[in-house]
Amino acid sequence: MNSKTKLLYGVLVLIALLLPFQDFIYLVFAMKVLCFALFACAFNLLLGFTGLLSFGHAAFFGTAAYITAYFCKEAGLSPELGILFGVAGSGVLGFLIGSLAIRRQGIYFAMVTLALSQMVYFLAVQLPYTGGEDGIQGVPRGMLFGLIDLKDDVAMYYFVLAVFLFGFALIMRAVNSPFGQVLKAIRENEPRAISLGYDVDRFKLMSFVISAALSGLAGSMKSLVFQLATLTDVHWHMSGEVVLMTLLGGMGTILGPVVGAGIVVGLQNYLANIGSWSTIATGFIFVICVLAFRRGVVGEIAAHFKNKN
Amino acid sequence: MTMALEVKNLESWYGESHILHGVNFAVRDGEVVTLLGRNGAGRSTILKTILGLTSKRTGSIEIYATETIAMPTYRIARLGVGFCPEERGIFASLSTEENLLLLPEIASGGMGLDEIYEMFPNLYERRNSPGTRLSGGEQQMLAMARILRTGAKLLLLDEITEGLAPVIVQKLGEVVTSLRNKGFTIVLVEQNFRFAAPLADRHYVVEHGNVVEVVQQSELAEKAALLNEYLGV
Amino acid sequence: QAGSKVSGDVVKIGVLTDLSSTYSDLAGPGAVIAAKMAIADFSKDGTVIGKKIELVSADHQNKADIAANKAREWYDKDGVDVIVELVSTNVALAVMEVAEQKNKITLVSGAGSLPITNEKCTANNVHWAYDTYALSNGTGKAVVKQGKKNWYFITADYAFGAALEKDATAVVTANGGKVLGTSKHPFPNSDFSSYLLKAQASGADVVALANAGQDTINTVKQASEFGINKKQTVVPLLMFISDVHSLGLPAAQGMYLTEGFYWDKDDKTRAFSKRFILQHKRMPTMVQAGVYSSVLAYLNAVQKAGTDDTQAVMKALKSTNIDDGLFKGKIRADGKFEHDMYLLEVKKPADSKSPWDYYYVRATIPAAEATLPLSQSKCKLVNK
Amino acid sequence: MQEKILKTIGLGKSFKGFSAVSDVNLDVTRGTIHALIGPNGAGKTTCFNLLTKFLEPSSGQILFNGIDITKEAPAQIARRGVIRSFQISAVFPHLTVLENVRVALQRGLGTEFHFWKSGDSLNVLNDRALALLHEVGLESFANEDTMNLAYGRKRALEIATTLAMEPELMLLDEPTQGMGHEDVERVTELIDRVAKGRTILMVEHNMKVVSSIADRITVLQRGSVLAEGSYTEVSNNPLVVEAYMGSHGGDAL
Amino acid sequence: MFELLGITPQGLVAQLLVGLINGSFYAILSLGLAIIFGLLNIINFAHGAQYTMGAFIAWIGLTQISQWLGFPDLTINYWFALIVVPLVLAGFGLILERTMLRRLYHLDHLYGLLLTFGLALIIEGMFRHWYGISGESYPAPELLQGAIPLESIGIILPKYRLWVVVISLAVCFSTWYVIERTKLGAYLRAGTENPKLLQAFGINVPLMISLAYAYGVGLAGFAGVLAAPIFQVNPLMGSNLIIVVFAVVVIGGMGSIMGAILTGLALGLIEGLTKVFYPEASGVVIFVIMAIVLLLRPAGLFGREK
Ligand SMILES: Nc1ncnc2c1ncn2[C@@H]1O[C@H](COP(=O)(O)OP(=O)(O)OP(=O)(O)O)[C@@H](O)[C@H]1O
Ligand SMILES: Nc1ncnc2c1ncn2[C@@H]1O[C@H](COP(=O)(O)OP(=O)(O)OP(=O)(O)O)[C@@H](O)[C@H]1O
Ligand SMILES: [Mg+2]
Ligand SMILES: [Mg+2]
Repeated sequence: MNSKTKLLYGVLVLIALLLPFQDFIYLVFAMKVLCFALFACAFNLLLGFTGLLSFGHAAFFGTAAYITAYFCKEAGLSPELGILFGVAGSGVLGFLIGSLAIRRQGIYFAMVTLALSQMVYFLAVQLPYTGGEDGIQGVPRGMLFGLIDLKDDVAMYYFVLAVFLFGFALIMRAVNSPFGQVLKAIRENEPRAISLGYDVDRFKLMSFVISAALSGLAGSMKSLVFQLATLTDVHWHMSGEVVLMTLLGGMGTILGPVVGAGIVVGLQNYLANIGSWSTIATGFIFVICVLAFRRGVVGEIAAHFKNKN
Repeated sequence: MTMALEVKNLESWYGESHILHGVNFAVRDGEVVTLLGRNGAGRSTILKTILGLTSKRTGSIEIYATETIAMPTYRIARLGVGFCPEERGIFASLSTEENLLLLPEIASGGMGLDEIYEMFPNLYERRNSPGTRLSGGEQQMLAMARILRTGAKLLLLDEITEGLAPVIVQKLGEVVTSLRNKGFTIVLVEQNFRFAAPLADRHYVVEHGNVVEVVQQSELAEKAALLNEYLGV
Repeated sequence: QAGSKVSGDVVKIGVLTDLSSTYSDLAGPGAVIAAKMAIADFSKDGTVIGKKIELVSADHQNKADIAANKAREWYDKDGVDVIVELVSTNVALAVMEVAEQKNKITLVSGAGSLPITNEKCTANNVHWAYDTYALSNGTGKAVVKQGKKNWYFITADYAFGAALEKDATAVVTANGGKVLGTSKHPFPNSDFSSYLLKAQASGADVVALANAGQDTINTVKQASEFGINKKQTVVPLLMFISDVHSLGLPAAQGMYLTEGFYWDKDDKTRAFSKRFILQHKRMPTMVQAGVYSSVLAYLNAVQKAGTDDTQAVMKALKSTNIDDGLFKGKIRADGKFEHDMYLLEVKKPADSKSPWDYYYVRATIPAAEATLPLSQSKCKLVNK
Repeated sequence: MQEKILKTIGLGKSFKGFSAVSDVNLDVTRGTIHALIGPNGAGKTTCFNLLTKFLEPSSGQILFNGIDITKEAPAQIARRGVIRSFQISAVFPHLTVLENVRVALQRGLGTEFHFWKSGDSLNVLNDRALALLHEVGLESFANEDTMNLAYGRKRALEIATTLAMEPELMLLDEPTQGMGHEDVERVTELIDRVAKGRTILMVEHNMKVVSSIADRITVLQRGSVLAEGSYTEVSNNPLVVEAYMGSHGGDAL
Repeated sequence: MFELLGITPQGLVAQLLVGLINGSFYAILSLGLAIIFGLLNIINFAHGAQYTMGAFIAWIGLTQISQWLGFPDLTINYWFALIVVPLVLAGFGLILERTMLRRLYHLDHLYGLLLTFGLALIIEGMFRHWYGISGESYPAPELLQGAIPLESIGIILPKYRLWVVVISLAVCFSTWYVIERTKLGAYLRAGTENPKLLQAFGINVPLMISLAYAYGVGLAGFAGVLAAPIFQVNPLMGSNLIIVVFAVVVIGGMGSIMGAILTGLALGLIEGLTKVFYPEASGVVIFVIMAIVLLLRPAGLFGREK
């Protein structure tokens, strides 16, 4: 990545670091954005860089959210452990769902993931641990590593930011890694990749699991930020939302999902008081995006600069 | 003798990239001409452009004295144009026979099904298997065969001998000859010069999206050197 | 200086409701209007103890996390002092949680689960309009008393449905009735014919619906389509006048249901409702009436306490008898506002004189019967 | 060291009753260029698909260096050093020409699963990649997006990629298809060059190519072996002439 | 399992019957979806919303129009609506296709899905805004009111439901006949794969596509009218259904007409049975089936392997 982009990232991180020192943007909102941004980035690893459209990512997001919430509340675990379990859980789930789904391509892949995630949803409704439609409420944020009290929003914010940056960096690295190169090749021409001796399914599965685990990370963070895990987190609407975020921001771009998440969460938040108009407005935004700037916000900007020089 | 196809300073684009830069050539009714040239010279693009399959085109294309530059693809085809694409374009979801029968008859005088099967026995054998399950060569035959049914009088054939066994190539040679005797007008894009040479009235050499040389059947001998230089034949 | 007495020098009331999804008709925009009316009725110039009263509202789309997020933002950033309405239990519980942390007030009207003032009760919360205990007691007892002893439940497969069914079952059995069977249906669900057929086959006298909103409406509609309401009595355990309105009397006629408020009950309710319909084009539901009542009561409490400090206001609230013409009663230690409830029967189309003339008031269920005795309460605030 | 690098015993494949390949016994000798010819639909590509396990054989055995690989997975076979090219050109359109080759070289590094490594760790391969591109005369296109190459060049690139795999046995399906004449000559000559120290099994309809470089030729027809031998032998075999080369012989083309 | 005892054989028959009724809804909706996907390569997420539109327009025609136009006696009754509403929606579909979808064909499914999803939100939002959430009641036409007592299986079945089965099956199968048994079918399939080339053979693909979409949307509207008297006419009636209908299409095999129809009916039955024996699962059973089918038979039950 060239110095210009380096600079850009630097500035963004700086802004993120300074956020708590103002009260225009509400911190919890910022945290929400970060959680979903991470979620979208993880999803984008699969859609944008592996060419697999999963329509069931809520399963991973939600499962982790539930696990973390459950362990932190019922078992009184410390947040870091809760998160660890959450991520592990969604990782394992990712492996299970992944190994079934990657046998299929395109729209069928999407549908298998949707189907399996619907089953996860079903479990979330039926299992005793999840508290039905009330979800798990009043999850304690606890003491991070036993020293930092996350009840304080600022502390929580920096924690979330740190986790997000970690995840983001990981994804960025993965995309440009040797592994990423092979993924790209597979996306382009699968049989050829096979004939070059690559065990395609293992690559797909790997990237699926990474994506699932990171989605889980996002979910766990979210359940700590809001101190609750509910059916919303596992509902297919959530899977849809993350697709929207990614596309709005620009799939296959590094920064796109982050922007997309910002937009969608922002809409939910600031259109919230205009009632049914918010639905309509959201609808219009999607339509316009698809018709006018299809590459997504970031994608379009990038393309714009390309044409310039 | 009337003009079947008249192309005047034709330009064409694929998205951003500008491929044809003012191509001119004309084919009289009943003639057979070839477009020769290196890979990437733009021959396939010429055919695609005539049918309006590129993203943008300018200039003039008259088919049987009708200006078609502004026409939608399907209307152009209905003027009696049959197209055999480079990438064959067999429909995977249709069986071999369905592929054959798919094309609407746009004029009378097309070949009958059995006539075609006897010309390409492989196809008869595989008539019920999905189009893309055919072997490379069989697909090539199918792509050629199906336009013979439609009664199109102006045929645009792109690399029809590609990947065919010598016997079949030979057969195709005979087919083209018979078509020409039947009064078809044919534009051949060919790598296989030895195949094209005896069939064509005229050869156009294409390079970098322009027609750079015209060689009449009669001049083949004296211009052999020139062709060599262009094509390395 | 008064500044210290009133946080941010303004008394801010937040209406956090479902403006766009499942419950927007029974609460939603109507609830916001009700709150506005309450403020206007409290003081012409929109002030209390000399401080300005402000109203904010937002849509929680019936999602707990959106609600919790909004509540935090309101309490932390916008200096909201009290959040009212909060339809649907999961939302209410989530926001109550936040309010307790931030030491702010919630006045719940929309949600109905008993736990709100029972296992999950909080010190800064009042449960205003109704709860499942009242509903099942009201309707359940009355219907069994009519000799309809055999019940069959069609229950939404989630916690709220289960709670409704549990409470109702208790009442039914306590009064000598018995439950023949139950069908749980996924939520949401649109076709209920299978369940209705099972209910029909069970030969029960009563088909009780332990579900809410669209599900209830569709069940009732299809019940009448299958002619079930002819042989058996259909009893929706949770139904609002807005639901009856959209169902229409032909489908709804003859049903028994319990509400805490009916616009046509007496002159006071009529007076209020007439003013309300002018602004909202629909008669107030018990939830919207509850919002009006709770906001008015809150402002009075602030007046009385002379501050908007949470503890003081809660104290004031719990120590005054409330009678605003819509609801009458007092707030108990566990935060339940105990007041009379009404057993209603839906009129036949022929007997309905005017638009929104839907109910006969069949009985008044005294507050004592309509609320869970404190002796049985599991609320942490109740010291036995 | 096995004398016969590849051996098939009674290899067969049938699709829903139609047998595309039946009882084929191939013997490919190490270090030779072995051509597989035959009329269209004879089963050549299917044979390739069987040898590389892109299709499951219905019957028969495949021995590579004497080891039975009939049960192995495609990728596994590729890693044994059996690399194929496709009849319809197979490249990675949105990668640059250089990257195309690098993808193939990359496996050598054994870092293909290292998603934490930087992409720059692949630059060590660039020289080797460029060298390969030079061999097929594409070095000037190294940084082009592959999709903009004309057909013939894509085929050349494909061969470069295949070479990058350091294959012991190369399977080329109509490597010169769709190429202009001097391309054909370049590639023919290229194949001949790279054949040193390798074994090549190729399908080819262009008799000029076959006659000039193939040491041994197997003629398939209707899925089974019709004839086998040197070019002169098979080209004078009346059956072959009748079934494949046609009256004025393959070399007329 | 003990529930089994609770169910008499007649009871079972009755349950299967209502299952079939829902099935015919699935069938007619997934049919439209299948056609649209099959030809436009677009996953029409707005299908549910268009179905809702159908129901609402029927209701408006019955109760509102007269007030709007001030002719008390001008009302569009059920039978009339059955014809008019689908046409209105077809027109609506035509406009959408010409103005928006058209630009997406060369792109991935995703964009079509996203666009139609947006459209769905808009449509739903509008109705929600105008008519509120709890919706409106649409009475069944006189002719079909009341129920037929079926002593044999000890239930009474609403006439209207029987009518629904009959009419929707009729529509489904005639559609299927026209598409599969005529050359149209081949055009549709070929057009899906390579529209440009098909045009090069002289077929007016753009027109074909527009009409196909219009027809698909028309079907959704038709289903909407059929549904109005059974379900409460409310803005969300479609969005609750759409995902299930997707599942149906996928199980049947993307773009397979017959697949969509038969699977729709079959799943109606299966769902019905689940509602009897394990009601909680009736929401998820379809997805279980979908997962199994896709894993065993990638292209769906009736789809062709690609
Ligand atoms: N879809 C496309 N998008 C962009 N460029 C293209 C496209 N198709 C072809 N080109 C470019 O247009 C030029 C001419 O291509 P064309 O296929 O006409 O060559 P040709 O003369 O037919 O040679 P051959 O058929 O042997 O490849 C080539 O440089 C090719 O890279
Ligand atoms: N997947 C398949 N399903 C059904 N039939 C098939 C399949 N693949 C190939 N065939 C048939 O098997 C026969 C052999 O096909 P193959 O592709 O091997 O021929 P080929 O020798 O490569 O011919 P060409 O030189 O034209 O490529 C053909 O008749 C073809 O129709
Ligand atoms: Mg204040
Ligand atoms: Mg082949």
